Amino acid sequence: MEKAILSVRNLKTYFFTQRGTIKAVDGIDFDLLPSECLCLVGESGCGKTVTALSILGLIDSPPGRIVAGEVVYHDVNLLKSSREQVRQIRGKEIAMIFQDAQSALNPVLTIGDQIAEQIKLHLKFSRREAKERTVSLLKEVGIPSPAEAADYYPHQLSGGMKQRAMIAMSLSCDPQILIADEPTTAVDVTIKAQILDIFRRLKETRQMSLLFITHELGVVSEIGDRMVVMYAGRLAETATVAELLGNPRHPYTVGLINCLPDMTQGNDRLQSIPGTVPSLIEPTNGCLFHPRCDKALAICRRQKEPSVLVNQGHSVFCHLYSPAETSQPC
Amino acid sequence: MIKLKIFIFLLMALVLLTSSCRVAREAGGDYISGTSAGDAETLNWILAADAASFSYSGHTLDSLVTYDNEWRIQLRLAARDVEVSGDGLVYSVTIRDDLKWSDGSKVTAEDYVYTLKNLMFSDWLNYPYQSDWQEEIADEIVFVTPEVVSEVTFTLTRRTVDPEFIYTVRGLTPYPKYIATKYEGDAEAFTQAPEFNNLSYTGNLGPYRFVEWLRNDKFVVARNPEYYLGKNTGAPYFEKYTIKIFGTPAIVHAALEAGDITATNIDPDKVGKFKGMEQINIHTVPSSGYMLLAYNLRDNGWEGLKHKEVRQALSTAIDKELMIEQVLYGFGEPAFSFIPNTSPWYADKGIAKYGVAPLLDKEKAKELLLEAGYATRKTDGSIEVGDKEGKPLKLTLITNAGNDVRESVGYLIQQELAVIGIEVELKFVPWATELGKYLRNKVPGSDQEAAFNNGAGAVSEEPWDLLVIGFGTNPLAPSGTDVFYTTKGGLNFWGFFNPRVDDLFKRVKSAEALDEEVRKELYAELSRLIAEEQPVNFLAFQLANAGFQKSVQGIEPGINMGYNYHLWYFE
Amino acid sequence: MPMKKNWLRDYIIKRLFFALIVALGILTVTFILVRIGPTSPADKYLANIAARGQDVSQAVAAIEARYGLDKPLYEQYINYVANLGRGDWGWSFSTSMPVIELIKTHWIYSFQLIFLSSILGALVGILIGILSAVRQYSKTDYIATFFSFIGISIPNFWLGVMLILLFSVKLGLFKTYYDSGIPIFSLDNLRQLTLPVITITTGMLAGYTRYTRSAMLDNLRKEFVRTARAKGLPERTVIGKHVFRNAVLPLITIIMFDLGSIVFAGAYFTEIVFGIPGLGRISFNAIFADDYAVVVTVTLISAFLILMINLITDITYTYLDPRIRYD
Amino acid sequence: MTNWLASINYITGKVGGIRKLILILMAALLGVTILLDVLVVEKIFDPLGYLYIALGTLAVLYGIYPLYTSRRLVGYYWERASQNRLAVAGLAFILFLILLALIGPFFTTDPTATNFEEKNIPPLGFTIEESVYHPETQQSISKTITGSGKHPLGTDNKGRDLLAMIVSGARISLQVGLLATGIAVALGTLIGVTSAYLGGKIDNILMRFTDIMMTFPFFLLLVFIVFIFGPNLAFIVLVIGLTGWTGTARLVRSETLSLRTREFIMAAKALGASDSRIILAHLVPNVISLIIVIATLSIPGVILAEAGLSFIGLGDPSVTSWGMVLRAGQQNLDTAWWVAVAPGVMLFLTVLAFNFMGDGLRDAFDPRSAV
Amino acid sequence: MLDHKLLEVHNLKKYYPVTGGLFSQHLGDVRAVDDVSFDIKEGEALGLVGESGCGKSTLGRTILRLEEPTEGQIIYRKTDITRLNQRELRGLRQEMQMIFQDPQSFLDPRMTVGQSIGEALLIHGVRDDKEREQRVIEILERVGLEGQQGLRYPHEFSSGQRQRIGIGRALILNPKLIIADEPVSALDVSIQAQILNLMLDLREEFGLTYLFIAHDLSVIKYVSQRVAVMYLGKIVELASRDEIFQNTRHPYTEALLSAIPGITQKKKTRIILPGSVPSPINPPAGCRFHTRCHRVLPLCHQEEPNLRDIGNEHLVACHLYRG
Repeated sequence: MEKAILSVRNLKTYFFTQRGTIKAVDGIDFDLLPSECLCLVGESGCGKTVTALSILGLIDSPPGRIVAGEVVYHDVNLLKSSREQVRQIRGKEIAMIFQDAQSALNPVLTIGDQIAEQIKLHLKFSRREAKERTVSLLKEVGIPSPAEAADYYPHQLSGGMKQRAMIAMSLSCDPQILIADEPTTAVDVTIKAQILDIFRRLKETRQMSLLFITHELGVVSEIGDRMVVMYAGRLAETATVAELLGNPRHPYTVGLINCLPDMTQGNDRLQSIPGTVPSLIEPTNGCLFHPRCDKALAICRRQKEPSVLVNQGHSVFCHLYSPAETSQPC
Repeated sequence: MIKLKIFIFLLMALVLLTSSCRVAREAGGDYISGTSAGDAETLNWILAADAASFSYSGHTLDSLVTYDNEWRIQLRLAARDVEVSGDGLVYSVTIRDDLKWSDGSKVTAEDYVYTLKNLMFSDWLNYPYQSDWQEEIADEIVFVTPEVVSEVTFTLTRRTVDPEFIYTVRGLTPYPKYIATKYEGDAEAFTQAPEFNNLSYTGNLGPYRFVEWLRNDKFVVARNPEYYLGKNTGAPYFEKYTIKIFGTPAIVHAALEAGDITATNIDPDKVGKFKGMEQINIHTVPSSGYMLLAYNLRDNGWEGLKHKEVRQALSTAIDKELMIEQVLYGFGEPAFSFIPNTSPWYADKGIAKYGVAPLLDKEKAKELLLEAGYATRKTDGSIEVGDKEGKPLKLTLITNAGNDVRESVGYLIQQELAVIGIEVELKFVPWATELGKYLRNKVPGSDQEAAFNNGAGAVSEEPWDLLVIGFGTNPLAPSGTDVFYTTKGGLNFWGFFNPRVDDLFKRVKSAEALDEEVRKELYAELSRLIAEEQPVNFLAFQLANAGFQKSVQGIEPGINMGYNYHLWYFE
Repeated sequence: MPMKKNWLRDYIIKRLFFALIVALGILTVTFILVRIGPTSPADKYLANIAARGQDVSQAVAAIEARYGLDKPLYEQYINYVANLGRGDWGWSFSTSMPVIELIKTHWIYSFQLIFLSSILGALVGILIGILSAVRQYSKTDYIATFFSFIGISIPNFWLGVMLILLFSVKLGLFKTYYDSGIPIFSLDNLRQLTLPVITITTGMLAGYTRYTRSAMLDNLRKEFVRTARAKGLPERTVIGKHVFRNAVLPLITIIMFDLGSIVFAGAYFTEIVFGIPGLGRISFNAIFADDYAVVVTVTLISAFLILMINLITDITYTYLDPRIRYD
Repeated sequence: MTNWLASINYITGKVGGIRKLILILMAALLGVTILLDVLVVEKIFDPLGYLYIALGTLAVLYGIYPLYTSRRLVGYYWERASQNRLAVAGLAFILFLILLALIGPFFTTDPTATNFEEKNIPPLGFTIEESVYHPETQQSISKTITGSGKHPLGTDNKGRDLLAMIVSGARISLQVGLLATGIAVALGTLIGVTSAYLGGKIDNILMRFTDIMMTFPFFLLLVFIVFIFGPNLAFIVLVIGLTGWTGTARLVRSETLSLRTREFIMAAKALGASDSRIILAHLVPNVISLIIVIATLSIPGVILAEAGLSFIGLGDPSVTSWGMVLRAGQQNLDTAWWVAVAPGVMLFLTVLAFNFMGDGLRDAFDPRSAV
Repeated sequence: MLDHKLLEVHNLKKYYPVTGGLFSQHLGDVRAVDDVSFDIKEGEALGLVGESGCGKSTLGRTILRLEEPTEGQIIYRKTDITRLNQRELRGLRQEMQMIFQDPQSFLDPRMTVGQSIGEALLIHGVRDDKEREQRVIEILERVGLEGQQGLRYPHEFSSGQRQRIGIGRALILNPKLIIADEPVSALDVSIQAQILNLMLDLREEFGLTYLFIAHDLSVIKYVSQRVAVMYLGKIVELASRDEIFQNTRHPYTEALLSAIPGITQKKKTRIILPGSVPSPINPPAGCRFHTRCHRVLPLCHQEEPNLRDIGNEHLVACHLYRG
């Protein structure tokens, strides 16, 4: 197996609030390989965005804090590095795209300013050079008349254009890793197609690793190489996209796939996962999914789920696949 | 038309002169006088009606004559004192011959006569004190007649005798005719005349020259090197003289303590503190201001007040010495007459001294009320005060808000009268309200213009019973006070009508009173009569405390302490 | 985009038009208040005449001519507006000068005070506010918050007196009064303005600290800040360029709004306490002299000043905020 | 389960049920007192009394009764607010002040009762020197005055008990603060909600008028009006109320505008709710948290405004307010410092307490701080 | 029953005036809904699909007269509701209800959910507390909550539960027509399925007619019998579900369909529309879609196509199918 460009090990990010500790990310591990697209999948509140922010040290503190784990990038544990070191990596080596371009762009600065700022900072370009690069980046992401667009303020651009500008910004220093946090969620269907198209082209033209966060399995199947499914701050299942979608093991993953209204099938009742996502404050000892799981075992209630390697590169975090466990319905 | 003759003798206000020869001194230093009182209203003295305005212009413009602490004549612009003819009708004034206007032209008798005839007596300018220069002949009001005699001499001829008219004459100040003619007949132009509003005409007529007047902040004059009294002495000795206005007394006092100002008046309760200070001198001097408690004798006052005995009873119940001790911290003397005890005309022989022992007796007061029918004797022998129906008495006392001393006096009277069973309700009203709603009166239903005395049937808009107010009497000419006590007196707002008083005041202003002994006797008679009638309860003459930095020299403490202020100097 | 220029011009004309309406409204409100007052300015004038011992009956005619009391109400109103428009603001009988002259000599004293305090208050307040927001929930924040609460709560008329007692009388560091003899543009003047400026600034500064803090916090929680950080920008740039740029716009409005309510009132008290001969003091003395013309004028001037400031703020704001500029 | 009945009743469309009862009771009370006032010579209430009744009715209808019916919601906010210790301290002080104002007068002497024998007594534990002049001897005689338990806070230069004056001042300040703020906030809410809900021309006119009122510096306008109409406590309260609503109107308007676009308003419309129902049952209860915060934070300004008026001599001379005592004390700061210090400190603490509480409430109501 | 039309919409327009300039003059209109006609049969579910800003929500609200229509007729059971006054309208409200999109916003945060649901009954004259309470409990239980939960406030529920409450509130008046405005788009996938199932169940149980508004064709497909596609204020295609999905005609619908990322289907060539939706203030002349259309004809620039039946009750507004 290739050596990971970024490894996350036992990452725990908690939020300490007056109501109690929210274990937003509670001990997850994954590797991002060079030039691959790893998708982080889960429902809202499952901790995927927090994971991304934790990698870049962008967790608001207080109330959040990374309480344990490592994030190793090129043999450097980012969580142990100085603020300054991490800052040098942000934007330059690891760039990030946010879900809602509308609010992720500074409304009082022009698009060009916001892109050039980073270029000047990290690549030490002059004003002119930075401007030129900005224009070429905007062109690359498909913004028409890029030179003019650079002088626009965010609100003068449509949602799709803003998202493109965001992408251009993240690409500006040729990062090794691009973290994209639900870049297609807040846009319309036709725009979503445009954005996905850009990502597909980027994958082909640039040698960079992509950590793609989304809740849509459809998008994952379009763009992902490998995927990690998260549930309530923990891992549920990880495998290549084809393997996982074709052969899901974890009851949650199975449920997730089943409850998608499928275009090709008939109009039967949708399958759904009963219940709701549990509170992350003081969760139970056992598997967090067990209250909604139709295959739950007695042990699920008591004991944290184990990691089971069910196939080459396919791990599932579920008691069902634990060889040690005797199956008994709960 | 009657004027309100409220003279307030502020210490700093008097700009007067002496011709005594002193060693010439080096002039130097800035003299800063602090005050928390109001600012002047105008420097154009003919339009002024407030003490501060006279004081401001007085720094640059002397009057004919002034008085020292013993009321002795001190010549200023006059070459000699005003001469009165034997029949008391012709007043002859001779001014100095070295007086100059700012353009270098001489000040002449013509200027004075012009000022009198064309300005003060004119009907377009509406000089507030016109009545001082008028006499009544066959029910007609006419002005006295001024006449130029020579370049430096002019006469004023009356047709009736007024022995105290001479004091009015002595205070006369001139306007330059050559400037005033430009504005003659146009009141608005005169009011706004730049020469008069920045005193640029005063030449060598005063110890200082006008520099600057920043409203509500400061009035600044600078040493006048050509001052006619400074020829030999080099006076005045301050380079600059500033009157600085402060927002609150606390800050003025702080400024004196910090040495930021040279002098100010000190409130009675703070004198003790300043006396302990190394760098400060305090001079305690008499003043001619006094406080009184007026009784409303008009129809909207408590009907009991119309009885002399009741008024006497109330006055008997109020302890004046206690008031002086508690409110004025001892800085005052009990008053029993409208003539201040510093006046040459003051005589207290035979005056009923209400409010001090033996005429201070709360039980006696009750008995007086019982006699008048405003009390009943209870079975245990005690007397309960009440109205005719036996209900408890409740009187309303008015005074102007914001005057702490008067408010305190009000409270003290409330306290004192409570002892004899009269409840006093205090009302502190703004000065303008006091004037408009309580003092001015008219006959109800008539189309009279409200005035301070509209005759017997007139009443004020708002009812009142007692009123605390402060007056000043000119100690040299108490006859001016007739406006308060005579039937036709224009300021007789409390409605005191007594033919004997009318008669006596008439006699004081007649030829008979030219004889000072006679006049003194008449005043004594008047004092006794008014004290007996008690239309008002005179409370106290106040003592003023002037605080100076020790470095100021040449001060002669006394009632007219400022008369020689141009000779004061810094150590 | 070609519409932009026209649009901005239109906007400014529109604002001016509204300002004109508001100005007329101000005049109308004062006119009505004066008219329905229990004592009309004429009455007060007459009371003054009477208090000085002058003949009231003679003055009545002059008063009627001045205020046109015999004319119908609308004519009086037109008269009132026209007089003010012509600069004829009446005659101040308590100071014997035209009100406009009075204002001309005294405005500078108020202005210097308000100017210095506003600048100082805004600068320091914003600085502390930023610090407080950036270090939210730190000791700095708690101390700044606590002191700003104290600052807001101290009555400034009281504070002024206390400062004089402490610094001028007890310590002798400053003069006890404001010396108007010192030229306005001199160091000595700055020195003697220290205590008055502190007096006004305390409350204001505290207010600005709070506003800035919350405006900064509002923006610190926004996503674009996270974007800026994700770009690897140094914290200084993130705060100074990204957060503050956004926070400053609403702040301008609040600061300008405060100028009317807090600073003017603060200056009013401070001038009285320190004896600074500004408009507040003029008005204060006029109240006691019942000098109507001055009281009305000072109120009007401050209202019009605020109107101007609002107008300028509005236009500046429009220019500064691209969201409005290109909308 | 049955205890929802009450809570469902609360949303009765037009004023009904218990609310109607309250309204009728209050109106009856008002009517009876007015009748009595007209028929009987002695007045039962001064103008402030009527304000109390009117505002009390509003407070009960829109404050206390809804609070009572939604106890659980109140409990939720209380839990959040009570975590702010300064806010709780502020609340405690305000409660103390209210208690002081309500029952204090029974334990203190008459604040207007003078006694010159006992003037200038310093607070307990302090000693001052005072001297009295004797004109005959021209000497001053000093005596030492020591604070006593009879006047724990000392007396002023007329021998009035400072503690009694502070208690009376607390009453005045609270009255002014609560009543004037009540009027201002009620008026501001009415104007703000109306303006936002009706929109169009009415909105335009109301907002232009608000602009005009806002352009006047609040305090100067106050001075101006009081100067014209004369100082009288009830009038001052009314004027502060009638001029101080602009900020509230603005804030309430913008809040209402944003509420209007919220789907629950649309939902109520879809259910067939009338305009008045939407305003009364949905808009007003939803802006009420904002209004409570505005009101709490306005009170200090109002209290300071009244004190400021008194300080410059435009206060009602017939009542003993803190501003009045402060002004009097100011004159004698160098001889009787305590007279100015006590009301100054009380004023400061009161304003501070309301600010603390307002801030705490704002945080508690702020949805962003919900985490 | 089958062909009985419950609701007919004829030439409905909803314009929002845009003002500006010196004297706030009328500069133009946002043509949110521009000449839309369709009908819904009783018991049917009509899906309305389109991108944000296409006017689908406005259409839904205008039908209920939550927005006043600018022009056109809305005929509900032979009554033209555009002519009703407020009082008459209130009577009709019982029959037509709405389900809203944003679970954070469609419940009054100051009311318990019991109050929110009960309010409808109260408005429509159910004055008896017991009865109201009973019905609120019933409906809560029907949408999958406990009656006891009626005492709670919205902030105590999850998004999915709130959407159940929203459905309950709409159903308590026993309406005939439900307009569901993107009821699941703010929900997570697993919750989405629950809510969709619930809505389907309720339709059968209560005999409801749905106008189901969504931007997601996969959801539409699942719940509706007929589908209307809107673009820039107009309906561009309207047909039965099977027609729409299997016999797609309008290029825009084609693009929408191709844009849906599915997980099991093979990677197909995707139609990627260039640019974004033009402003509804100045819609393009001719066919409104021509600026982005991949099959544009010269005619499209000039002439606006009408919605025409091309057979099989398949209506399409496109020059490609001029017959």
